[in-house]
Amino acid sequence: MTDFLNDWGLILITFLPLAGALVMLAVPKESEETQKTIALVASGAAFALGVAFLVNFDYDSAGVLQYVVDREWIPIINSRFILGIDGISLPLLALTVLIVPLVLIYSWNNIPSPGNPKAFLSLILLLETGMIGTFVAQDLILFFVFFEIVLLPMFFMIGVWGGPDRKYASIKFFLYTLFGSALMIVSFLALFFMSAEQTFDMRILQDLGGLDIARTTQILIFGGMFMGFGIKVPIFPFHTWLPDAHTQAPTQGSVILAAVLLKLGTYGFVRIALPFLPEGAQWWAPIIAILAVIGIIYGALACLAQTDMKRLIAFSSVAHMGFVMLAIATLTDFGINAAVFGMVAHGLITGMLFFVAGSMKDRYHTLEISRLGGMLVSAPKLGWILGLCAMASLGLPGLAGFWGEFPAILSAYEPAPMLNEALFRTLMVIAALGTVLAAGYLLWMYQRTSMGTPPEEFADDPEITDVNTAEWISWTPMLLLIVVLGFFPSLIFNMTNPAATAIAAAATGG
Amino acid sequence: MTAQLISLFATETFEVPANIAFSIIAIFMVIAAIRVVTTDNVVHAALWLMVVLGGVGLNFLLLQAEFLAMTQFLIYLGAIIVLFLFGVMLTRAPLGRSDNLDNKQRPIGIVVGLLVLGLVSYAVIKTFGSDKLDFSAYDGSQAVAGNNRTQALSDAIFSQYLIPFEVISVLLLAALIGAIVIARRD
Amino acid sequence: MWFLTHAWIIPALMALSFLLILFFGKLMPKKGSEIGIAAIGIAFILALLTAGSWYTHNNEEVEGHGDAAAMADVQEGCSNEVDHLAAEDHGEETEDVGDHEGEGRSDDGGSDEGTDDHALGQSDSGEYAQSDSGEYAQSDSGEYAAPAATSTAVASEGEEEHLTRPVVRCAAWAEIGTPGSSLITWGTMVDGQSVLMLVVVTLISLMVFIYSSEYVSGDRRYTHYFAFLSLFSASMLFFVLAQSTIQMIVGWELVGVCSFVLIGHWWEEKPNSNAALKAFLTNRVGDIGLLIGVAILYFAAGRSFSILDLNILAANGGISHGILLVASVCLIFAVMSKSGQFILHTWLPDAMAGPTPVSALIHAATMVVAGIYMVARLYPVFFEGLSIAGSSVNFLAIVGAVTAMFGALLAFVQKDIKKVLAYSTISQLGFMVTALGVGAWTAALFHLFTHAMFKATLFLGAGSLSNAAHHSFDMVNDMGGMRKVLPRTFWTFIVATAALAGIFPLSGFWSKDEILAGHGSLFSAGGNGTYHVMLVMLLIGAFCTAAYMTRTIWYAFYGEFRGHGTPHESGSRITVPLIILATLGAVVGVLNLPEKIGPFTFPESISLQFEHFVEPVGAYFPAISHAEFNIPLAIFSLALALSAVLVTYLYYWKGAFKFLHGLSERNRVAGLGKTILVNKYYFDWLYTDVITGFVKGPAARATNWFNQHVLDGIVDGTGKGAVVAGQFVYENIDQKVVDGAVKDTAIATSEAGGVLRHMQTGRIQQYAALFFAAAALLAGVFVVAIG
Amino acid sequence: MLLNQFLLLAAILFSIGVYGVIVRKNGVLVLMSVELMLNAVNINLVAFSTYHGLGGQVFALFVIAVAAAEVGVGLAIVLLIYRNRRSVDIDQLDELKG
Repeated sequence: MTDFLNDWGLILITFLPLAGALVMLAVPKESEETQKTIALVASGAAFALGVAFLVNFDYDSAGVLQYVVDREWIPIINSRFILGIDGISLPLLALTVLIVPLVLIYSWNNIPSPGNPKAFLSLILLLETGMIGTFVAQDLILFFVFFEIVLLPMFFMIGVWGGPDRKYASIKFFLYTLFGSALMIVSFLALFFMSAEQTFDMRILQDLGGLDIARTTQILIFGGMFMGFGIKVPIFPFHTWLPDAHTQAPTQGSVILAAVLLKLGTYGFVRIALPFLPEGAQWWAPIIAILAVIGIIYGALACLAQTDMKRLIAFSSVAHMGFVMLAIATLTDFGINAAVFGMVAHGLITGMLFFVAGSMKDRYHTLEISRLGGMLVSAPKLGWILGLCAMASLGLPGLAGFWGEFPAILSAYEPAPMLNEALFRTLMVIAALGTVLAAGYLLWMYQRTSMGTPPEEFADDPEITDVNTAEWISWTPMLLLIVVLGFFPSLIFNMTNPAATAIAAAATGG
Repeated sequence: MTAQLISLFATETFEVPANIAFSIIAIFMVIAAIRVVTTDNVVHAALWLMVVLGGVGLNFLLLQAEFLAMTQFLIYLGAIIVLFLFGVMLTRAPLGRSDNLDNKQRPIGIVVGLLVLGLVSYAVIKTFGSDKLDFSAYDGSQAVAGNNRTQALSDAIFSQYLIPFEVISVLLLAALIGAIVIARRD
Repeated sequence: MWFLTHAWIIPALMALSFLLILFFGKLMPKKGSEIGIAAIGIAFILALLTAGSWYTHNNEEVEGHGDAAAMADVQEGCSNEVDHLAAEDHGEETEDVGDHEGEGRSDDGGSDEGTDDHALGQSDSGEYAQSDSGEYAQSDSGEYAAPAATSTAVASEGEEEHLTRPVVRCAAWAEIGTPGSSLITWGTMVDGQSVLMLVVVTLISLMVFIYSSEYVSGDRRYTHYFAFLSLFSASMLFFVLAQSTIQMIVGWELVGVCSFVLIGHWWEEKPNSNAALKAFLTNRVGDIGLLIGVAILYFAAGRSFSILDLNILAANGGISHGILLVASVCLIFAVMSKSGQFILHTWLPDAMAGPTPVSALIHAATMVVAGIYMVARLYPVFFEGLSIAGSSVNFLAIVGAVTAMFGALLAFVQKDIKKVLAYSTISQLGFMVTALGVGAWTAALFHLFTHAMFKATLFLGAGSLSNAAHHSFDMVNDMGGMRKVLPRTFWTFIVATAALAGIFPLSGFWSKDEILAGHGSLFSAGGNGTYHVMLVMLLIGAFCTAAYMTRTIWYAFYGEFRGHGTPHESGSRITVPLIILATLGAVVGVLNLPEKIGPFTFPESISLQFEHFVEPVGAYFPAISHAEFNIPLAIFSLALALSAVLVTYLYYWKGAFKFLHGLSERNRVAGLGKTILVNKYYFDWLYTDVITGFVKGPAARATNWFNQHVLDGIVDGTGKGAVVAGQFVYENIDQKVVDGAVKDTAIATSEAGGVLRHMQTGRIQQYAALFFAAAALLAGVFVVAIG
Repeated sequence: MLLNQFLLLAAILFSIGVYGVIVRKNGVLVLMSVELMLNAVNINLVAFSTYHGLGGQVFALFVIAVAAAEVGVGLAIVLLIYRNRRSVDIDQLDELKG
């Protein structure tokens, strides 16, 4: 088993979904059941492999890459086909292979208009390959390729299966992120040419740690990456694509977008920007931290002004990713641990919130908060699930959100030695204020949608039913994880800690 | 005969006559080429083209590529020109003079043509300056092919360049079928 | 001992009960309430057994001496400081006693155990470097030596001081950073304080569970109600057993969310859900203080969340005074919100929108004392940070005293019986906070203990009243004359009221008096400072307490019945808990009888049992000075309470005096003759019109107005302002400026495309021309560049 | 003989070919201009082959073959255009206009 995983595991888990998508192309469009089964089997197999990785992973040496695959790829630019996972990649990989099958189960009876499951499901599988690939790639060019693969399916998912404003939203999403990618690839090339080794191998680059790159150059290169990753995160003020994309995307798209796609940006910071360019990171860290905290407060204030539930949840992502970025900007082991935990927690929680919002949209045909109400009466279980997710999202201890938020705040009290302590402590206090606002908007939303009595237009609506089987199957694992991670955070911290310590050491060593 | 010819070409004494021959051929070719693109008679254009192609063949001879020269004469002068003439006939092109063979882009064409010419000339002159022709590369092949360049060429085609050759064959076949399919009257 | 090391079973049991009720409750014959009652019953028995085994443990003779021996029951890895102590102790055993100069000469011979304390006190950095990591020795070895010296000094005073031996068990929760640098643990820290809370929480919970099974029967969310009651108990127990501050945060917020759910139990009505939101959000504001305070302490203690670490370091000067001050002020903000202290108390009266048993359990007896408990738990931080000893004013004491006084004033103007009790709770919590603020640690916890009993009785009694009065809590309009129809409720209410007012010899008297005595040397010796201002404020508070409770009794139980229908006594599941709690509220005062009252001395076996049981002695607790029982003060406060009752009694019951006044007007001689008698009624007039009138009129109304308009207004205004600001930011900055920039870029691109599309003519030859020209130009650039 | 004289001749032929391609309207004439360009290339290939061995000649041969194919297909297309439109004027073919 270990040998098999060593040799083939990562290649299989990356390309199984793609293979599934190809098989689906060969099956005629009409046999929808077969299509769905193939998609589920492919992503299920990836999930099984993910579980095998979780079981076989050597947690004691989570700081070093494991299951490394290293093949020749594009020799002319010295780019190799390198895959590998460590403690930072593994939780995100696991999150991805978990979310996608759940989304597929949710889609079983729930293909958004205008239908065509064949195209829809194969796009999701293509997306999965892109996401997994990004998390396991250990070569910059390979990373970039996977990073960009993700864009296309998401563009089509929003543009074809989205809401009324889908064209605007999808184009905005595509252009905005592509703009960032352009700067990012320039930075990658600069890194290639500037470093002594002339390599894209991330292992070597991490070992080098920007040793041979001048400080000003590092700052410039980091700036390019900051745009590329920062837009994806998104950091204030580059977030405006997010609410539109989320609001217009179909439920499945929103869930994947919130759960995994946003993490590509933060993952990039942790995996690439920080350790490769320590001095650049140190120069940029205060700026990132300030923007992150602005994002926290700003996102929360914006949430308070929203009238559409999905848009509110989207803005809350801005605030939550602000906590993650603040933690990253401290450049400490504590902060990076918190950031990775925050990514996983945010993926689960906001993913769930979007699931629930999607299901509400199916039932109420609107997400206008002022029109909703009394969901605890008409669909009590859905209402309780929304309540649990809202509580988790506002960082309630005992649920997963807390372990992303509190350590993030904590880490800002004592940032890396070369950073300005007073600044970060001020930011810590402001960020803590953000938790109050978070409670405010989430509970405000919850009170207006779920408490009270149902408004007249929905009072006897037969379409408003409680949670159905497919929803239960796809939601239960996420809900369980939200609770379990809340009480056993070491499940994640055990994986991330050695790797995060190594990255923090690299980011502050230069 | 061939051996004599080669030895003749190989000598330094051949330089001057060869240069004179080249000059004459070149002048003819340029004039003919200009006529190809300026004449207002389609059939004449085809005939001027024959002159150019022939000149190219002669140039090949000057460059000691006799097999290519023969090929040039046979295929271009023989086959392709005939094909063109057939094309002219089949499209009922006016056999005499006609006024509207050119469009309104003549100034642009002249500018672009001169631009390309100037650029290439500049690059070529700057790069190769007054490099003499040097047939030593041929000599390397001669050792294998017993002083026979045609044989060497065929050896090269069927050994080192076999795969491109096969691909070209397939291309020709495809072109053949394609031409039939396109031109066939259903 | 088994119970002390396995205390985690108690919260786990309640959590299990929560899950069982949640998933299977609806299938059970009694809709899940039986699971809850059974679970809390077992938990209560376990808590009692734990208390018993703590009593034994606490009285055991200890092998060995000093702090290291006292900490022998602390599991390794739960506290860095204790581990250091143990290592130190162990190291000493193999070290020559005389070798204190750090020469490093080691002797494998016998150790002299008798000098361990001494050695600990005098150990210098050289020795530390030997037994500990270098970092530790560098940071605080010098300061560290001081505290141990304190305990040595105590021990050497002659009588052998009995050190408290907390039982700590923990498990790793998460590890962050390089191995060993920061371990986040969760576990149980069992000592007198947590055992006390275990008993209080399980006892009140048990009573409330039983009471609720009748009180909310027929409710449509009966099952959910019991599920969340169970979850609340679990969270509260989790909180009180907390071994690390981060575990405290978890428990703290979990009880908050249970409070949210239960206040909003009838969320169909908007006011209820508003109240729930207000409670949660106000608490969230205070939580900022908690989060920041914990963060500061975490780093100050060298990356440790362990409560023992924090306490040992704070008590021994291992953390600088400035940091402790900042941390304690932050934490006091958390106390303000959770324990309803001025200025964050406004949520508590509103929280009465929840079911009455919930108010009794959460908003009177247990959750709201979490703040008190937290301060008591981390007492060295506050004691050192606020310099409680030897001063006459500090932030904690001011907050408590102001709350105690103004909270009590507010209770006068309430018509709703539950709101009276709510303000009363605020005021009493203020007493506890003040007690902690002036250094009367045991008094605070003792008052917490007694208050839980009688205040729960009062709330449950109010519930019983409203059961009779058609679910109304309006005592002015819907009650009256209830003493005849609800005798059991009436008598328990009277007893609890007397206890609350501090009437001798009920429990409230003892606990309140201990607090008052703790304020320092106004009448006698003892105490930690001279907190005279606070003492006066508390006395005013105590006076008002007695008065408003008497008023409440008048409205609820006397006069004519003003409601409609026929009121009836509640069933036994309501009255039995009432009787049990009232009895306890009456008698638990004897648990902490003073050593001597004037000439009379209580035997040691019955005096100060509570203090001995609860208050820690040792390195993890500051050396506080205990006040003695203060006879003049006790008599004064008792007189004050009785006079308050009297004044109120005269005002309400004796309104008939007015016709006598009229009589004297008709008869001038009689009137003149009565003048001297009337003098007696000058007091009456003074009390009734001036003092009581002023207190219950303008002062209370002004306070109420201030409360409702200014304080509440700020909260509301902040919320509204945030929405307006959000709207403004969203509309003007986000949509126009930030998003506008993006849109303009797109428009510019589109315009450029509109211009460029004319180039696409479809004519191949133009393309060819363009292509060649462009290629030539580009190649030209290339050539020139290379050339 | 200089290398450059061949290269310059080729350059002149090529430029003339470019001119023809841009200016000529008749499809057949455009194809002829293309032939001019191809032959210019051939001269280059052969001239350079004196330096680098026979590869240049081989490719010149291939170019001849490809040119034959191209002319065949090209004329067929022109024929088809003629059949559909009764004209071989290329500048009337602007269906690709955007």
